[in-house]
Amino acid sequence: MNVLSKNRKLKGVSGTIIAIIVVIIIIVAAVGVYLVMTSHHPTPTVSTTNSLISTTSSTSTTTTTSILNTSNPQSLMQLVGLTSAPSTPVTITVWDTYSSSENQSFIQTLAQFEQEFPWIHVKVTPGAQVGTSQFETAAKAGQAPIVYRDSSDSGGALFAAGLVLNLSQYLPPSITSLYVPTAINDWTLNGSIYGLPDDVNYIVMFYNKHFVPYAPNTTDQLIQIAEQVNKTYHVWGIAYGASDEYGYRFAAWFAGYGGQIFTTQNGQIVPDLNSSAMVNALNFWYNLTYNLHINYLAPSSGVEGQLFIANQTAIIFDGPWDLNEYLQALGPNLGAAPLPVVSQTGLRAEPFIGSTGWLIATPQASGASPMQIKAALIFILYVTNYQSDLRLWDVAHDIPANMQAYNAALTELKEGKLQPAYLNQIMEGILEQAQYGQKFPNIPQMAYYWDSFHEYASEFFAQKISANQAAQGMEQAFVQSLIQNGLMSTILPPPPIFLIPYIMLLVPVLVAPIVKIKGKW
Amino acid sequence: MIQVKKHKIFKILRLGISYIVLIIMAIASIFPLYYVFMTSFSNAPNLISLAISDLFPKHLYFTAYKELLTTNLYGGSFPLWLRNSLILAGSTAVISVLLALITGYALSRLDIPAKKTLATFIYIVTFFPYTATAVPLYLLFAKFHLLNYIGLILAYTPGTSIFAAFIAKLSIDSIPASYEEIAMIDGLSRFQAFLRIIMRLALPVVALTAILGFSGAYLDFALAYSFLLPNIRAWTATIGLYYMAGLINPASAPAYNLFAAGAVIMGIPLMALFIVSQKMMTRAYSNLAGVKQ
Amino acid sequence: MTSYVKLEDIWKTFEEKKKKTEVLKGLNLDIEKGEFVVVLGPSGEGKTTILRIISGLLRQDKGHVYLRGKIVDDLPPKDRNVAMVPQNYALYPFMSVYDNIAFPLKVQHTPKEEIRKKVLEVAKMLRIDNLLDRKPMQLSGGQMQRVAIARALVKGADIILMDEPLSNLDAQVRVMAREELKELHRELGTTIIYVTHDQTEALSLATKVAVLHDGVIQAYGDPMEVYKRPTNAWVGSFLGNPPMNIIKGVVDSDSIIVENYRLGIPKDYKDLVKSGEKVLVGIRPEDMEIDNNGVLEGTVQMVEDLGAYSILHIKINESMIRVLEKSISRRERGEKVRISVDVDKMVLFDASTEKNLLLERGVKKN
Amino acid sequence: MKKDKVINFFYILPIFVVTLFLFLFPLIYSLYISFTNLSLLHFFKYSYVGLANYIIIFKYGYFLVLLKNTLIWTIGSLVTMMGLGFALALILNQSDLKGRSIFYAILILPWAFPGFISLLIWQGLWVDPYGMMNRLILPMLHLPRVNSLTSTADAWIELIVTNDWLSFPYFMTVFYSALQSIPRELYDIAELDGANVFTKFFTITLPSLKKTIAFVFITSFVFTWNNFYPIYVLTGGGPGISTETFIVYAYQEAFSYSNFSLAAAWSVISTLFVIVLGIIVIRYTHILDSFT
Repeated sequence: MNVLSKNRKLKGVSGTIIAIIVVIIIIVAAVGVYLVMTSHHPTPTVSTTNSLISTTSSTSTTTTTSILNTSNPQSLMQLVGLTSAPSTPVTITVWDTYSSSENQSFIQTLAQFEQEFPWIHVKVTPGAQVGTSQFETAAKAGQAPIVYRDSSDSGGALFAAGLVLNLSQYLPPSITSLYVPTAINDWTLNGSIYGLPDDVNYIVMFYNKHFVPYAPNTTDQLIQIAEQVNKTYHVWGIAYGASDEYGYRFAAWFAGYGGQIFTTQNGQIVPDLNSSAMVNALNFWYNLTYNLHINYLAPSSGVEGQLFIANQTAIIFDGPWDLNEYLQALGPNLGAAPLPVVSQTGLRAEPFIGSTGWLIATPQASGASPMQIKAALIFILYVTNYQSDLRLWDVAHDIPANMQAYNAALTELKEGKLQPAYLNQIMEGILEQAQYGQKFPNIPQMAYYWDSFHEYASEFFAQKISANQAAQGMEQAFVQSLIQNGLMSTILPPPPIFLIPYIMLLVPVLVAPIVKIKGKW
Repeated sequence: MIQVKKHKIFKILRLGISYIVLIIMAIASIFPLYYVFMTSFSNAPNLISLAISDLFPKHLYFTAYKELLTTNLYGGSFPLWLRNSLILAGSTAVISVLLALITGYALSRLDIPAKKTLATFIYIVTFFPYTATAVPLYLLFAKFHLLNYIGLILAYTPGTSIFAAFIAKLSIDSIPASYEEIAMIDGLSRFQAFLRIIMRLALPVVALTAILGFSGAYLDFALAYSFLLPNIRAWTATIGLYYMAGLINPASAPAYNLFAAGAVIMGIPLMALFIVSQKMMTRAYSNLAGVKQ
Repeated sequence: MTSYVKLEDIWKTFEEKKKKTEVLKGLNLDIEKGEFVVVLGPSGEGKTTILRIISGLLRQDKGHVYLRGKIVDDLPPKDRNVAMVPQNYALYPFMSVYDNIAFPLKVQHTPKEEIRKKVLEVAKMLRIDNLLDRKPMQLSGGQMQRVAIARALVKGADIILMDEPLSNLDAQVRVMAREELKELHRELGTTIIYVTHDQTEALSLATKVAVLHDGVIQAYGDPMEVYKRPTNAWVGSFLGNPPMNIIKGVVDSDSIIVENYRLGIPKDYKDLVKSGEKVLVGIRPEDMEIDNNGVLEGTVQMVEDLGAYSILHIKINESMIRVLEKSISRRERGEKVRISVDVDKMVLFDASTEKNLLLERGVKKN
Repeated sequence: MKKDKVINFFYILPIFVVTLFLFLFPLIYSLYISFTNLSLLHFFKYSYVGLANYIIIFKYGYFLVLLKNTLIWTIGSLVTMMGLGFALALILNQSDLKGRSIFYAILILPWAFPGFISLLIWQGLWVDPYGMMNRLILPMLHLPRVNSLTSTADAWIELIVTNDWLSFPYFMTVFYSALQSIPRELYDIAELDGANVFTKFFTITLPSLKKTIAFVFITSFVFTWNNFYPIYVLTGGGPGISTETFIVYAYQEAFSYSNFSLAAAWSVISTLFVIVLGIIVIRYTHILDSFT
């Protein structure tokens, strides 16, 4: 019997070796085929599909004259260098990343647009996602949409990668006057504009008036109120999951302690997280959580919202996008106010003032023709003009980025026009926060801030490392990611030296199967 | 007498423990799903799992189900997407079965040069993770204009059918060759004999592959989203559900009650398929033990 | 008569994990229409392979297959219009008996009522018309065997291949099935090629028997003819139970010296052998008798009482022979007996080629 | 004779073509781009950079930490899942057990219900102190509370228990039907010789299932090794990166950093490990010999 099995084992060995050789041959052959296949650039293919159903149109409000009138079709066409509507209709593909409530307003804007520009046919794809790789992979295959709505920071990365059109080459510099400075500033990188904003978003402090008599203005007041709430109502003063954070909300406190995410060292943008500001900010929240027990370290912002709705916590930090849910739960008890001043430094906690807006993909990514680019320009100018932005504010309470719409909204609040009445005061608190905010950095380096912060902040709040170690670790991880992704130049050590220990590790793993065959396992 | 008594006690003990374990595991299986049902019957969009009071709700709301089944977004609606999902999953199941059984038949019956190397190669290649196949697959299918249902089915089938092919091989091994030979003599070609006789005799494996193929395609979100996004009427139930529940764009608080209601509706056909094929499927696996010692 | 089924110089080797086993080594077989040919041989010598080659399930390495006078090497099984009854009957468990029998006709899209008529006719003939709606699992071995045969007959194919169909039936059922088969063949007149390792089946059923050994047909002809005049020593010892005794002998003028006893030369071989020549002498146990003035003398080693007859194992000097006794034998172990031999029924084989001297040197008798 | 070989090859052709296009092409594509600098910055024009990505992995990457985590995750959940499934299969396989099909229908629920909602529910259940696990169940069993935000061990418990819940029905089904096909006579004879439950288990049940266990082990090992979804949803890599595995890291690298080449490098290394471990198990149990 053993003769048979020995020979079978030998055969077995040769079987696997043949298998490996066969696999390698196939890989080599296929790589050759692949290189041939992709030697020429992916040819862009224009996809034409049927039109979207058009819905009812609505009344258009009166237009006020300004240097650039983006509400009247004729002036819009002139802006993009068209004297009259072209004879043949033009189709543009649009990826719409509005939420279902924001879409109610977008449908009306779209209907009006198609009335005023019958020659532009808009193919809308709802349900697209903000700031993900979906747009990138589509671009790689040359099938990106011509118009895409994205957040300013991820738009910045796309622009730096050459996937997004530089609008400054197509529109006059005076275009910036149409928009709220912080918003258009968000969409500017090294002096060129790559997108037009349609709203501004940032976090504010929501509080439950039942527990909190007045909005705390400084962190000391915040602590005092939170302790008070704890004692009397036995609910959490604050619910802020600092450890689940990726640094979007924490950046406000970091700024409050005088920190800044980036600085320039001999002409190169470098991270600047390892500062006393970061250490103090981390310790501030550590103190509130572990020593004073007035902050609940929530595992996710969703849980914070649930506790706030269930009157289990007095204060949370969230954006206006969850406003409806809190209105429905708390009603008049809901209060909103800007983040407090950090008592230690006297500086205000400044949240990121981000913005979402419309950008146009480069012809290489979307295969768009020059005429389609012109139509796209008209489209994005139109959907970010006064009427559209104001409609977005009225329907979905998005904070307007269009200057005229922003002022109109402010006057509405002053005159207490919003229904129900207490909503006006809440909105005022929210809009007030717009003055105390920091620009949402839109340089490509920003993409690598989030995970670096999260890794070390979560370890710090798990009480595994000190604040100093966390700050240092964060910056080091940030620098490493930048180097890995070629955004920070440094000389890599010569490869062979430090590779040896790892190769030693790999050798036993690879040798094991052969050893096994020789001796009895 | 003592001997019999000891044996009896041991039997009672064994059965007792068995029932306790089964009951505990049964409760553990139902407990989380009970929450899904409770969330689907609430009108507030949050995910019920925190407050004990929600465990026994005072009032059941059908708002989530109503909204899910009635809203119409740009021509797309949940019933339409559910139908798309059933068609996609059904055809994926059929093609996975065909691919798995044909391969299993070839591995079991036909003598093919370097069969062992081929089988090892096919098996080992599936070790490659999804994270690495997602982008290349998208680019490949985009190049061949396959970003549609056909492409999706092609992308879903190999995973299931390669695993199922090996089980099919074992099951066909245990079927005597004379069954198909007789059919061939009676006037069927080898392929017809495979279709009408072997597929019928290897029904347990067919059932198993069908389930794996169906649920794989039915529940997928990532691949379907990247392929079907541009055409809202072609969406599958999972994409539609993620979009309606606001999970695609976290710009607004997600409507978890909608999400739970969608999951419940999607669960019904899946449960039905499981129960229908569960008996057949259990026999399929029995052939696994038939592997030659 | 032109040959109805012809196998011409068939070679077939099987390769199992790099081990080559040659099964058929240039086999030839020529079967006339309507014959009941039984291919007989020890198991594992390629009997089933022959059937699979005729049916087209297996392709021969070399040589040709002719059916009804035409070459069919390239025809797939479905176009050869043959029927087969496999050893394990292969009835589809998920179909009723009726559907099983009707399957070949359904496959050829014969109209429904014609199928019904044919199935009922065949079922009546094989007396299984009362089992038509049962499932194969509910049938006994004998019933399953008859359903398998019914399925083979319903197509009306005039060549039927049978692979040891009676082997897994118990004794009495097997005897009855054998008689039914013989009756069926007489009734239908189809050409049947029947494969078995059981000699009684071969001798009772066959109109022609083909003894297969070592990849070649050793003997082919009327069963009794082959039984009486085996082509060689192997065929002689293989056919017949208890087997023929083969003993070395030397020709001496008009007699043969066997174990230094003198036996007469059978008259058929009188002028074929030369004095002093070494030969192999084949004597069938039933051609010898215990009788006091018998020529041979030996001691009884063992007695097998089988009811109808008994077999005596007798040692004569160095060699052992078996002798048949009609009734229950009264001999005991160790008893000395004398044996008489019906010399003319003996068969002489060439010592080296083991071929029957009669066929090799004598005039061919047909 | 040759013609048959060609026809036979047509039977194996479909699976071969499918594997070539849908597994081999991505494998080669990833292998190829792991030697380039394809990322968001070098999107359309990317160049060959040799072993740079691999150097980065070994020099800067958390290679050893991720390897340790992946092994904990794979072996941790695999052993418990298969153990639980096997035990339940044994219990259900007892001939004198009543109500077997009802229990079976209930126990198969976690596998038969859409998984994406179950994970969200489990995320809620594990919230400390409000989730049901920490408020109701763990105190009831006198077990310490589990908080995946503050301790890695807790994070692993949370992940493995949830993964067990999702997958134990699959293993229960596999082993249940494998047990069914062991011929009853073996047990009857053993009983005659007076074998008690344990000897019957070790002498009959285990040996006849050895091959099944090996086949299921390899397939599930690879599936769990590549299964990043539960970790990604529940702990997002846990406190720091203490519960992050190769594939979770590669997923973040590819889909949040858009550094496709580095992600490809990580995937290639991870697959290398899996293939080596896979071949070792295949060699040891000769599982594939009986397959061909």
